[in-house]
Amino acid sequence: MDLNFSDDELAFRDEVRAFLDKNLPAALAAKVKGGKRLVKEDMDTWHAILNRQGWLAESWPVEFGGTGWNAVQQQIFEDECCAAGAPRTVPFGLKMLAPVLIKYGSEEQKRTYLPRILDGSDWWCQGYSEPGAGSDLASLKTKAIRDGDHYVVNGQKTWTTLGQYANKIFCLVRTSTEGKPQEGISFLLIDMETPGITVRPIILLEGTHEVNEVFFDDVRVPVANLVGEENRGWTYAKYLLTHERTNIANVGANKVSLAHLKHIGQHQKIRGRPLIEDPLFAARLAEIEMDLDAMATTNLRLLSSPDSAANAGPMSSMLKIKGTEIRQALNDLTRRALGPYAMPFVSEALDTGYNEAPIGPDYAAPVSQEYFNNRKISIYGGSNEIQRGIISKMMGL
Amino acid sequence: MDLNFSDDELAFRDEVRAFLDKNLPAALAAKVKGGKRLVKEDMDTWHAILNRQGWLAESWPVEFGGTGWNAVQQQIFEDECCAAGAPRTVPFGLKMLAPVLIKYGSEEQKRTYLPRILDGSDWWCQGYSEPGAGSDLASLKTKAIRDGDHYVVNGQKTWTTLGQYANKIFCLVRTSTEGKPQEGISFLLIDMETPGITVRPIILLEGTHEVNEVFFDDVRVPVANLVGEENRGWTYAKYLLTHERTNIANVGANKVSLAHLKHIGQHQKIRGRPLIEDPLFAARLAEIEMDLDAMATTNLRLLSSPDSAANAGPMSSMLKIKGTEIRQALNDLTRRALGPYAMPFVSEALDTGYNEAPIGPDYAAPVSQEYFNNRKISIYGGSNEIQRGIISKMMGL
Amino acid sequence: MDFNHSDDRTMLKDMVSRFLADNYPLAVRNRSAESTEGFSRDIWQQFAELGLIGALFDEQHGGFGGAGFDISVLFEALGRGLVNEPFLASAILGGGLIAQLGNDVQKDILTEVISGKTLLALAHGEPESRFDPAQVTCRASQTDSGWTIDGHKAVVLNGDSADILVVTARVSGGDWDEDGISAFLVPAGQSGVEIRGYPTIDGLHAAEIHLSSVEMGGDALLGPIGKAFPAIELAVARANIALASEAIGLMDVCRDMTLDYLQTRKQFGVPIGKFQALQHRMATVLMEIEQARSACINAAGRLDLPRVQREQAVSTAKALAGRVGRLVAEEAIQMHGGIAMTWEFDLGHYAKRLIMIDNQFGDVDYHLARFAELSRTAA
Amino acid sequence: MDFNHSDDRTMLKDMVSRFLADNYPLAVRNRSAESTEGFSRDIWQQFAELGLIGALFDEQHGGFGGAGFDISVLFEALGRGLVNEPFLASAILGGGLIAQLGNDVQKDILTEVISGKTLLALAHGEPESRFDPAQVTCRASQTDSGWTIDGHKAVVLNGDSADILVVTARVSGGDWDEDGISAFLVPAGQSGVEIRGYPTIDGLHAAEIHLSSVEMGGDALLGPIGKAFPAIELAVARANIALASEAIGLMDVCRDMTLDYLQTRKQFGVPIGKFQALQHRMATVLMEIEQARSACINAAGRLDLPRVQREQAVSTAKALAGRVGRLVAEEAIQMHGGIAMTWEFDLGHYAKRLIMIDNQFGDVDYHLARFAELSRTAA
Repeated sequence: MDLNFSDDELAFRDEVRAFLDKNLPAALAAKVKGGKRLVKEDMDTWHAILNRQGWLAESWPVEFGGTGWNAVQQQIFEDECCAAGAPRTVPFGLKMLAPVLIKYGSEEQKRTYLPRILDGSDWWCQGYSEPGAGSDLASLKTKAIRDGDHYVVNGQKTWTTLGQYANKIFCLVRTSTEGKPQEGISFLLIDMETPGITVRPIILLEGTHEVNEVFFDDVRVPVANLVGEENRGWTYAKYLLTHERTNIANVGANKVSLAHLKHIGQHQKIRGRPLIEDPLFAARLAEIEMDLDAMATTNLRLLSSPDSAANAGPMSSMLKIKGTEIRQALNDLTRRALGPYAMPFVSEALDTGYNEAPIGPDYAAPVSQEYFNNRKISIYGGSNEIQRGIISKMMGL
Repeated sequence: MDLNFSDDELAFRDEVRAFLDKNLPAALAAKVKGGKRLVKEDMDTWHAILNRQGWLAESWPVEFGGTGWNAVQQQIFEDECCAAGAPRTVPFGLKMLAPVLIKYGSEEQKRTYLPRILDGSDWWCQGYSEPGAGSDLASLKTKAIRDGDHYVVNGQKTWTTLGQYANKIFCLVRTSTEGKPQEGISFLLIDMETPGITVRPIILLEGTHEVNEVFFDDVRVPVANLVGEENRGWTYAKYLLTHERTNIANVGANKVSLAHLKHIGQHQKIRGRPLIEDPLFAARLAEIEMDLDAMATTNLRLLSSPDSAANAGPMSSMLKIKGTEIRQALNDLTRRALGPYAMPFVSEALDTGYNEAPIGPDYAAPVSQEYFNNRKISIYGGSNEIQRGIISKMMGL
Repeated sequence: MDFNHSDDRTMLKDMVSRFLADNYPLAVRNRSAESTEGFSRDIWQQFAELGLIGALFDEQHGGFGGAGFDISVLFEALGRGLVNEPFLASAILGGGLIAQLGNDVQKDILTEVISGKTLLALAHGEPESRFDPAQVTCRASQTDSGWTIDGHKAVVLNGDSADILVVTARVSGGDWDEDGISAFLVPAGQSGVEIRGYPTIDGLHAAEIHLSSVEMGGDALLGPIGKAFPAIELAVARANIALASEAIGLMDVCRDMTLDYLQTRKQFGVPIGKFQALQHRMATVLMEIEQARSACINAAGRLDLPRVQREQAVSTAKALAGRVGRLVAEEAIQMHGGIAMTWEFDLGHYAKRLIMIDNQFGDVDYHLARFAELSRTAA
Repeated sequence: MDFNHSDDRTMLKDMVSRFLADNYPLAVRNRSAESTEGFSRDIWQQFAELGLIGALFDEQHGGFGGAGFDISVLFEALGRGLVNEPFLASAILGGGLIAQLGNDVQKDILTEVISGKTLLALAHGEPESRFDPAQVTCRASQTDSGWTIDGHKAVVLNGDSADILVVTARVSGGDWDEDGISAFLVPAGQSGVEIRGYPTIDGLHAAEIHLSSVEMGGDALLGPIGKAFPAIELAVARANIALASEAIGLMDVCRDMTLDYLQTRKQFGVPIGKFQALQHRMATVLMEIEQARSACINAAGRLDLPRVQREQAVSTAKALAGRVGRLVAEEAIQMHGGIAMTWEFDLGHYAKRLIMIDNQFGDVDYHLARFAELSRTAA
């Protein structure tokens, strides 16, 4: 047992730091750290920088252009990126579709799509959820009916994050209604420019546009765009859900949030003394900090455990639940730290180019929005209730 | 809306206080307040005093020797008794069996048993739970088979509180195995001196003897001891569970516990200053005190609500859950208040006649035992899980 | 003891509920929240005509209510309707201070307030005062002709719509002294008053107000010099009863919407309300709301008791509103899932207001600490 | 980074587990808990022969371990076995102080400690010191021939079995000063030492110790005069790692027993583990135990880091042990229902020990406040 980074790991960390220091644009880091809204260009910029370095596809095998890093290295990279204020890479192509293609895609699909993910030619989004199929994904209704060399797709997807920027969508569609609901699902790759696709924005409760509805009306998709076998899409989707564990706990981002909250606690005052010295606030903060410190170890412990592959499902579930709980606790305590200044909400203040003085302290503007926006993290990607169900199955209940 | 006691209610309270002042033996009150173990004689003494005054059967109608008090009066009486350090009356005859007899018993049963409850001739205990029938009471297996003028009872009851003192037991027994499990249950009154009954003590985790197992081996019970109709016992048992709401929240006792905890908080020290001034302890205490203050009003509000009869089930459930949560929170914070002195446990120190100096502060001896003992209150009388189920049914879920 | 509302209050409640059901759909409310002032002047006038502003003042001041239970009954109904008109700013806070401290001439303003013609706001909080009602660094200095006021007032509720600001300022003492605080009537258009209004995340409006050498006559002062603190504390107490009651209304709506959703939304072939884990959590939600409601009743009923008892009850009501409000808002969103995250679905708007109530006039931790301090005072 | 234990520690763990499985049934443990000393001398001797006491000391002091992970591996296994022999009192606390402060002659005692022949106890806590390691009011005054010690030591773990007491006393400074505390070796039979032993609710033994003009020679002093505090703090840190690790072992047992019960106990015709409300709560139990385990690993691994990092990790481990321990104990009892409330059923004995760990060397709130204070020191 050794909690210290090895010399190799330390060297790797220094290399990452040096890279970030040199290549992460200061203006972009400032935006991220200031809680400003990122636009597509911001995300594209960082994507290209990482790609140039060969560090874009952390978790892919080297043969496909990935880094070949192990779990600890990936975690170091994510932590350092977060600490430096790098934007998170958009995961749909890199972390969600790619592992599925690498394991189940045809040679042709790998050759076609993986390079286009890396060079930014394709922006993928995810077509899983439907209005009637949220936690119960297997009940999805979007249909794909074979017609010669094409599938004809009809139906509706929802909660499609950043779909407004995407030119491609990977979808779970129903190709059969026989057997268990899981058994008739297929995994299709669809070009968003195909006629019959409509994207409609969904505005979130705090006013942001992150997610969309995607409507399919007689959309013709070449059969060559089927991943793996027909009616086996559920297997691929499940692989994807359990495969992606690195960073599911968001340790790096949570550490940054904690540091930011401490900064706020030092600047907010109670009777002239820093809020962080208030015993109740200090205890709430300590509680979260302790939990996060333990979480960082839980995360690495589970990721590097020899039986991690076997227990991938429940492990992801634990990391996801605890990671979201910590993040939401941080968001809540940050909201409380602001006192009355949590209320003002000038949406434009979160856009680049807003030049007026901030209302209240400069860190106040994004706080409440983030609190409300992050209620989503315990809902999406399999709600925390679904995750608890997975854990309890693993326990034999 | 008026939160103040009316003049009549104030006069009643004063009358209760005067009575307690004059009639509650000081030594007995000291025992109760000091957390000492009560023996049968203590309980008998107080029972007799209340009976002399005509205040023993708070919730019975006047015609049977009850007080005829309304809900607010009963609550005032309970609160004052708690505050004065009176022992709680043993509920099995007074509050559990009696309402069932009054509603469903034969004239003969009422005439025979109610006076004997009042004058202390009978000490009743309850024969509901069985080793295989806890939360799922309807699955009970103790059988009563008709044989002429008798039922022949075979089986086992458990968790029989204070059964070691009882000369009578009221039991739910299975008289039929047809239909739903609830449908074949009957309500029987059994003399503990009947041949074939064995009482075996169950020692609780902290070493006390409160509960017992009761074994029935070909016990012959006269058919006249059947309450109501054969196979309708489930109805009577449910009536009993939902009927008794006064004091289910234990507001009076919780107030006394809170006051005692404050007393401890004033005497325990952190760096020479009273623990009660420690901001974290003070906040935990405030949280409980606030909840209890709200609870006192929730209790009276629900008890005196005009639609209380209709909602008796879910209301009892709410009062029971919240009352036990508050009590357990008090027990836990009291345990924590003691610091290392929560550990010493000299069981004899809780008995009258123990003459050695206390270990640590004089209030320390019963604290941990009470914490552990009171884990039972969220389990018995329908676990808090069962109560949440009742509430969710009421909400239409 | 009697836990039924008087007939008058029951009528008031029913009237408001009916009016809101007929005239105040959420879409209209959300549109008015996005307007320049963040509420509807037209609706405000109708509220005034219905007597709702008058219900918050006693007869002596031209109203027909003003007691704790008047506040709680009205604000619970306003909460159910997610009303964003300036009852709190104009009637409870601004009006409350004038009613307590004003002389006869000053009190004449209240008639206009009750009729809805004049709007008030209380410019009391400051950038660093957080929830402390005694922290006033804004300064008022006596001049030959009256007063000069300087300072920065923060997050002044409806400060951008008020005709008259009730501004608190320190005339003596240190930054956190209760003694030495005065309140002044300052017309919003007075020279030296700079008002920057903005929307809040929960659909209200507030303002940062800078006062630079604002010259006021002697008649601007409310009450005896430097002695405004007790009146401020009482106005804040009434505001907290209003907010806690509003929270109850919001919680009831969130609970009902969630129960409805649990009964109709199906996943895995059954209504999600059949899942025991959700059932048990909803039982907790139900119970805790009843606890918060009881705390509100206690605070409203103890408003006229001696200070420590009053303030402990107020802190209890507000702390429970904060704790239970967060539980209810978060559980309601979580149990709804994605749909609750959208602007188009009503729940989120209720949830936002419910959470933000905790950031007004003291959050859970503030009131826990304050309650404990008051306990020690009492002991 | 490497999260696997070394082969030596894995062997140690397996050996202890096997020994306990074969020789330490709960019924035997409970009987020894009721004996005069509250543990078995015979078993203690066997533990010594297995090298378990030596595992808590480094080679320099005649052991073959003593690192953070040695403590955590051993105490986790002892927790699983609900062992009540005096590892903490004699090896970690008493032995730990001698190893840190003792001169060569004094350190000779450790050989006897490791062989199980001599028992130590740390007489440090006092009736009003609660969890504060610097609060020492017991006095030691220098005399011609050595020292005179007076005072009352409270809840001294295994103080009634020790051959030698390590007594802390103040030689200078105020009641809460870190400076001015010394530790002394006092034979239990020394004149003026009055020991009142008693059982604890969780099956251990402790003692109140009164020292009245206890005369000791100069060779009783451990280390430089008045400078014992850093050693005491480190001994307490090691004790807290031991306790937190013991708690992990206890939690694992409680969880496994509960899972087993949920799978076998039927109510309403199905195993109660099929009820979703219980499933979700068990998922929380499982997760939180993993968090507590991580905190223990962190504390064990950071034992040799600079003070603030070390102590923050220790406070984290102990706070999580306290918080999660309570969750696990209470949920395990609740999910078992009545059966868990009985003496005859094993669970309650584990639960009692698990809860009481929170009352030793700092409860959750103590460690939260301390962690926060250390954070400020570090900033």
